[in-house]
Amino acid sequence: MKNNIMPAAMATLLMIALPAAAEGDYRAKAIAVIKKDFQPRGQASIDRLAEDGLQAVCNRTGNKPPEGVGRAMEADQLADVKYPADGKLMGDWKAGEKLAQSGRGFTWSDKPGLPVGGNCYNCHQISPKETSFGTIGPSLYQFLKLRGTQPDIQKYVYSKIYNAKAYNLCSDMPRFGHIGALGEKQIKDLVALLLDPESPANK
Amino acid sequence: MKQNLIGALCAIVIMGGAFAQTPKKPVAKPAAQTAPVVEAKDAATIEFEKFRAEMEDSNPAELFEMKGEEQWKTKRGPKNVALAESCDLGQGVGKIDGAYVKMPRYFADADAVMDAERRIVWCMVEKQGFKFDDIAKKPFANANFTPDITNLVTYVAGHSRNMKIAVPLKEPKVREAWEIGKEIAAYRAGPYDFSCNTCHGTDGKRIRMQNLPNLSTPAGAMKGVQGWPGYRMTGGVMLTHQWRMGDCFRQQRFPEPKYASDAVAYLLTYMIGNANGQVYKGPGIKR
Amino acid sequence: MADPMKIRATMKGDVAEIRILMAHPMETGQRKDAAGNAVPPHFIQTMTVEVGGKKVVEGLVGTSVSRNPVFGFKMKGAKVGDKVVVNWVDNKGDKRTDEAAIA
Amino acid sequence: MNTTRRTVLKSATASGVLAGLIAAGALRPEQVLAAEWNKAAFEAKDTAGALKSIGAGAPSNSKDLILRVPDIAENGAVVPVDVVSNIPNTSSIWILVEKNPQPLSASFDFANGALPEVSARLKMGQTSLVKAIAKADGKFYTAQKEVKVTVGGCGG
Repeated sequence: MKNNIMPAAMATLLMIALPAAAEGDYRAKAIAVIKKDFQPRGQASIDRLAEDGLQAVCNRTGNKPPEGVGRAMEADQLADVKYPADGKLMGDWKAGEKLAQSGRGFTWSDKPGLPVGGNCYNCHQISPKETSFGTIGPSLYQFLKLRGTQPDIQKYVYSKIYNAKAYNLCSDMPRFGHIGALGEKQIKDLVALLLDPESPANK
Repeated sequence: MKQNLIGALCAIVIMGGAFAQTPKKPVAKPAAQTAPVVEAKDAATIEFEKFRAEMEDSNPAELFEMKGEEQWKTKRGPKNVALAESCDLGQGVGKIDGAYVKMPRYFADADAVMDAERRIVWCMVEKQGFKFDDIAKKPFANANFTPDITNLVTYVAGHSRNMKIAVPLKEPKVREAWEIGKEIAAYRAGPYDFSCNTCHGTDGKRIRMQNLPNLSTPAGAMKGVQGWPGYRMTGGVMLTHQWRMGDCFRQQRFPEPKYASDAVAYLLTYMIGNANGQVYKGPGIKR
Repeated sequence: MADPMKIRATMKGDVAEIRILMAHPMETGQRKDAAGNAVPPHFIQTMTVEVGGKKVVEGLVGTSVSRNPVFGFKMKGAKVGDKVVVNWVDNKGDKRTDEAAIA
Repeated sequence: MNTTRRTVLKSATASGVLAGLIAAGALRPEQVLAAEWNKAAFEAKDTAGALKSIGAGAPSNSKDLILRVPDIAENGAVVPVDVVSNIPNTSSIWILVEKNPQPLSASFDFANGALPEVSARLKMGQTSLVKAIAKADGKFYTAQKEVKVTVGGCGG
């Protein structure tokens, strides 16, 4: 891995570009402590501690990047989305529901390997049959009714799951496609979970 | 790692793009979701709370307290010394009443800010002659094993029952630990871009059925402090606050924080410090 | 050797409340360890509670009682200072006896 | 019968004595078994089998037998259960979890001033009826209530 917590060049750019955080001193100390006090375990290697560019911007701006920076970086994230070659964005909602239930993957106690769970119910309400759902993200129940009429909704949902940061740079939601956690099939199945009229999410 | 490469490249490109040129046209954002968010305190939570008092009243944690008391008072280790006659938790050698709620604090003899568990480990190493690496090898309980340190922490915590949290945040070293801890809590990294605050930085959120305390508020921080060390019903094991910090990082998809390290002590300083003034009920029972 | 029980016995009016915590894994025999091997059953099977020298409760216990069991009982006719003796025996023949006085 | 059992337990600790009593016809073998762990009842795979093994074929519902359990268990590994019998002369209480692989969880005999009530904590593999059975004057009574076991989250 690149041992430095943040690539030096980028750090410099950020220093110039963004107003220095008021407590930047403690942030620097925190990064030094993090660097010193973590050890690899299972698949969770030390390089995970390094901020990528997006994380660095969100971390330095309290998740509120200046408008221009945010928009530009969002556009870049959107440009990174790879859509299926066959042009079909909807898969099997049943497979999607199963995937949505699973929160497994990427922790030091998980077996390495892809794809991982969709983690959806950890944060979202989807099917009314699943009463154990989180509220970190918005409810997605009745998604088709509430959102289905928007143009290019399939493309929106596909890209949002692929890279949520394309729409909100410092969103809490992981970039499932971008980091390779979910593949094309899995994302299609999740799109179907939200947009298939037969999906329990729309019942 | 793919993520780091793309991220770093894209950030550099963007910095150029964002400041050398006019920002690109913003992407249209679809309207915000309108479906109602279910209230944090649902029927299930209320149902759990009905049995809470009874569960806390007869808590298997007491079994570990008993064991910890015996271990605290017994001469042990290569130096054959009892912690009761050698270990200063900040209230004087061997004094444990109220010690737990006044940590983390700065200990000049160790020149470090230490939470209760870190301090007891320090005593076991410095006073009793145990090897740190041996303790750190298996620091937390599993189905077949409970480390001595867990019993000891539980015993010490039991002697702060119904006392107010009083982390000495006015001490400059403790204050600095709090500030660094705050930054650690906000630090996003890893494959999922999570920080502690992703789950624990906002009021009224849940993961699945579980309420997520906002650790930046006094009430939320207290929820994160209350009940630790705790008897975990899942697996029936006694686990400490240090363990809980590590498990958060696990779920954050981070690597593991080193046992009894600055990182954990500072994070605990932030969290417990935010809970100052509130009443600690002693070792608890957890889901 | 088995770890000690924690027994708490207190008078509430004319009723003695007895709370017992036992340290025991209560393995069902259906759990697998990290290596995938079945963990053999290991659980308390019988228990008795004696107060003032008389047996007041006799219990039979199965694998579905939780790990580190907790039991609560009540009785009349006891008084402060009476000795409470609890014992258990598990399926491997391990046993434990502990006592406390009613407070 | 319970009195007999206790007397036996107190006075006859050596198995040889028990064997002698059986041989002499003073005790039926099942009474001796009952004094020990009731293997047949605890290893029964369904509630009917367990009830049969304890001799409680068709217990009648009783509102005087109070079973207090949560509607939803916070954790299936530790479900608090309180049973209180207001049925006069209750001598024994059994607790069963219908859908557990072995439904019978525990049984208790009360004597010498013990009130016929008990609190315990049980494991439940899934949502299930929890049943309490009480025996009073040789008759069996029952009460039951469903406990939902939910999917776990993480943390704590």
